[in-house]
Amino acid sequence: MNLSLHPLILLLVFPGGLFLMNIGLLYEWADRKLVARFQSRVGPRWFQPFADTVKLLAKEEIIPNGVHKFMFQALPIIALTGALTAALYIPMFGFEAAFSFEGDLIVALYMLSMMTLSIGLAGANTLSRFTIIGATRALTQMFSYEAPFLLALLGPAIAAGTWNIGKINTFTGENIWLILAQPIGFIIAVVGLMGKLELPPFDAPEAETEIVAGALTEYSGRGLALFHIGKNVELVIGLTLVVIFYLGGIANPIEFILKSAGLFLVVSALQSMFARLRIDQTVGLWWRLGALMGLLQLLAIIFGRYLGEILR
Amino acid sequence: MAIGVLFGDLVKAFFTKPATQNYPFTKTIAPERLRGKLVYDPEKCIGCMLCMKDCPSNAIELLTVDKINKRFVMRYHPDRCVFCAQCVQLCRFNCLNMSNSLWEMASTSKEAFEVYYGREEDIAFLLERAAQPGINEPPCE
Amino acid sequence: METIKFLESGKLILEKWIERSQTTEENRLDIWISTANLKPAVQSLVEIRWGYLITITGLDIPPVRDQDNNELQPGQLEALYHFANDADIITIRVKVPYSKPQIDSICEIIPSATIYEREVIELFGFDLLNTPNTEKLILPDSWPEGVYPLRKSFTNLQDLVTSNKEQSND
Amino acid sequence: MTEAKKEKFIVPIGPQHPALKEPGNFEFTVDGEIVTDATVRLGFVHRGIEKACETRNYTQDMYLLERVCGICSHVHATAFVLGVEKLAGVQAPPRAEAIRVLAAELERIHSHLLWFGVAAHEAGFDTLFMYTWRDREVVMDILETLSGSRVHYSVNILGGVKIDIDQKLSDLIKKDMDFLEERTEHYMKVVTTDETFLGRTRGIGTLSRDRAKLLGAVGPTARASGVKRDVRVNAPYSGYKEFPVKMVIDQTGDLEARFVVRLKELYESYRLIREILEKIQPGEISTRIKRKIPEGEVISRVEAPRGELFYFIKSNGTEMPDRVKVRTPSLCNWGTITDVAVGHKLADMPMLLAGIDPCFSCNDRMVEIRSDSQPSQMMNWDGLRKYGIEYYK
Repeated sequence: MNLSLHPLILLLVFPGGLFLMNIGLLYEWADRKLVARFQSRVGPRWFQPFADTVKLLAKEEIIPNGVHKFMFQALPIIALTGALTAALYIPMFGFEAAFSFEGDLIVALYMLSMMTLSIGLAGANTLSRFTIIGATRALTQMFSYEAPFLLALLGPAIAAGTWNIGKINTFTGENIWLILAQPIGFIIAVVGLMGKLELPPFDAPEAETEIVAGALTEYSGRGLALFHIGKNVELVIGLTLVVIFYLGGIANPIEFILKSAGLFLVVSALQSMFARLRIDQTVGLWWRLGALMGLLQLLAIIFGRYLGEILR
Repeated sequence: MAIGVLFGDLVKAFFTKPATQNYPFTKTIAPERLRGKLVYDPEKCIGCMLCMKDCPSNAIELLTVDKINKRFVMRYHPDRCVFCAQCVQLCRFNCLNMSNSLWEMASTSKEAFEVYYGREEDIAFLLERAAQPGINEPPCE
Repeated sequence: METIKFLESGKLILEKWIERSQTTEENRLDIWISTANLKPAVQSLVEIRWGYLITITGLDIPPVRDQDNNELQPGQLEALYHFANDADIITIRVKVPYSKPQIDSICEIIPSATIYEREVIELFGFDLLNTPNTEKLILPDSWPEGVYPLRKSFTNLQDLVTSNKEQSND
Repeated sequence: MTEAKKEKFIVPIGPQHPALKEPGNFEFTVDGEIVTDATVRLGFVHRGIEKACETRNYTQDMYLLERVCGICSHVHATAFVLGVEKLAGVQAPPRAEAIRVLAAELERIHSHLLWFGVAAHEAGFDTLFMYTWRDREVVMDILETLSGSRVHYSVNILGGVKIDIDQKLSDLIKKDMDFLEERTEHYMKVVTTDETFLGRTRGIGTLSRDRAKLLGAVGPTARASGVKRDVRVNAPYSGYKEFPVKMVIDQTGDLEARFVVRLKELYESYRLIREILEKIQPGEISTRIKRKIPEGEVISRVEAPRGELFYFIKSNGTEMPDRVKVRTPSLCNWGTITDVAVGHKLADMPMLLAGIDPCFSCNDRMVEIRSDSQPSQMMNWDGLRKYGIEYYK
């Protein structure tokens, strides 16, 4: 499918801006509901995240003493725009990406990292102890998760022989699901995504029982709402990326919904199955296991391709 | 050594009814023995005042209308009550009981937390007397 | 059987300091000793590992006055150190007057006693010599000096604050 | 290096903090993630109960003391009642003693399950937390059907108990005990085998036997370190003389051992409850007791879910006690936290705090109001109430 819409609409309404924010909130609801059902609870009703966001947006934004005011207000916006921009390069919902060029995978991933970076800066900006520890942890976690996640996404890219997300989508749609060909890559991608989004059990940077809300402790009102929306958007993008790369791509909206739902079920089950890892455990686990396995996988792929070429 | 020991529970929980409920819409039935709102029967009371004396939270006030004819009015404050049922235990004439009906205590006004028990004419008499200026009924303190 | 054994052994150790002793229940022994002997007595109990310190209880014995408000007996504070060994409890009791409520701290011997010592300092106004920490444990930091809530004379802080103000105004 | 580097970096936990369900203040000095020093500050919920006891009669005191703690309410009342009965020279009938033990053990089950959930939550294991609390509802429902209240059962009266059990209730309880036992076995498996959970508990906060003894630890905290302290076994009281319990001991002393000890104690409680229901004798459930209690002093010790609960009651021959001293078990265990915390990671602190099952049950309704314009002023309850009414007028 190829829709030709005005770039401004692409940017502000669909698939960027409004639509993405709403679908993000819907994803949050789905996440909370699924986790609740796994925990034998009823869970929130569908409009809860919307209501939360509206409430937060309507509330007063308190700027604590001793912060850099401009940074404090700009960081949530940067985080959100980063996430939204990344969405433009990704074929959302079965439609083609709004923009694409050779190598947009790298740009998208870079944009996704803006979020964590902003959270880290936001935490370091305030004077509270909790935020500073949260920021340190968030940045530590970013450094340990970015690499394996990237490696995991590189696998399919190398297999497809392109850095263009749209082309990878077509490639995975035509071939067998890469989850079968590169199971390790899939696991690393999912877990890496959870670590990236600070979902449990990798939520040490915002562990409420230790450091209240981590880097975002001092945020309230609009800033907090924007961060939340940004995170939800990132959840949408992350899941879509994994679906595109490992679950046979998305050719139409139905396929998108079904595959994302299936992946979502796995992610929320993983969220509710483990105890929170300490930051040193998370980092250790990833550098020792994740990165190594990612590299092995990559080597195997390269070797396989090489072998294929020789045979051909 | 294992990982994800809870997996079985997760699957089970996902396919069974949730353990929690949508509270204001669905309610559980209170058990028979629940210690709820205090109920007073003025016909049996002889006015020994033991309930008032031993109440740990001063939730009971027994007001005498006519001591000889044993006519008493009880002013009960559910907001102070700790629902210990000591008064029920103490009362030898069984005129105090705890019902299992009231178990949600929230009200926007203070009136709900001042309950009068007794014969209607006695209550009316007492309230009238309290309304008159000059003669002050013992305050709620 | 064993009860008697433990109590006896405890009594034997503390023998030389006992001023008065009393057994109210079969597994309880109360002994009164002088303030100076408290530390060695506790030391000797700990040395042979006779049980553990349960807590320190403070007691207020208000002054006895006659009709003309003359003090017949000055006000006293009593500290009770409860030690338990299985079912047996030895209580070492020390009495001090209001005017000089000084007791040696036993934190050197039993470090965990600090929390109990801080409690009696705050609530009764004991003066524990050489106790490692005298920061407020329970009461607010701005609690008025010299007001000890668990003494019998304390009734209400509001009254006390107002009466103090009146006094200072005079 | 610089001055700033040398400056202490203190992370306060509390008085209001998501890790603590009740107010308490802990200050951890950290170096990176490693804790180098720890201090405790209590008293945020000091309600002056010891003082208040002196102006109420014994019956009122019993209910007041029951409200020292919302989790272990029954043991407080039991300790007080046993002490008063000893002073008055009254012995509660055997059936009453058995029902007291029954309520105490049911309370232990609910308290341990509650703790288990909270500890799981501190470890970021919310699913386990939800499951344990779901199963805890079973025992809460029993307590509600049995006594009429979920939290303050008020089973005791001076000289006996208020409630009786019949065949129907007894069958219900037995059925539920079977269910809970099965669940506990499952949780035991989770606690001892789940890798992620063990990562947070094994070898963390190890308290050696000698240290535990010296610091005066009590209850499961002490027993997990191999210290044989259990009032139910050492000095059996009330119905425990007739229905003895076995002491559960573990030698390791780390957080995992505390989990294991508490879960094993649950088995012991299930067994004891079944035994009581089987063997309980018919008879009276209360005796009369005089309103005026003879002069004297008494010590009453009871094993609360968290450890040894100590009561010292002094009577002066009137209707009101002269002095009531309460020493709650959590107070003894604070020392172990500040001792053990050093050298651990900040992330372990909530788990360590939860490990002793803290319960902030202390004294006065006193509020300190601080504002920039006015000097700080103290308010008592009446003053505060007036202030509140004025403020919202």
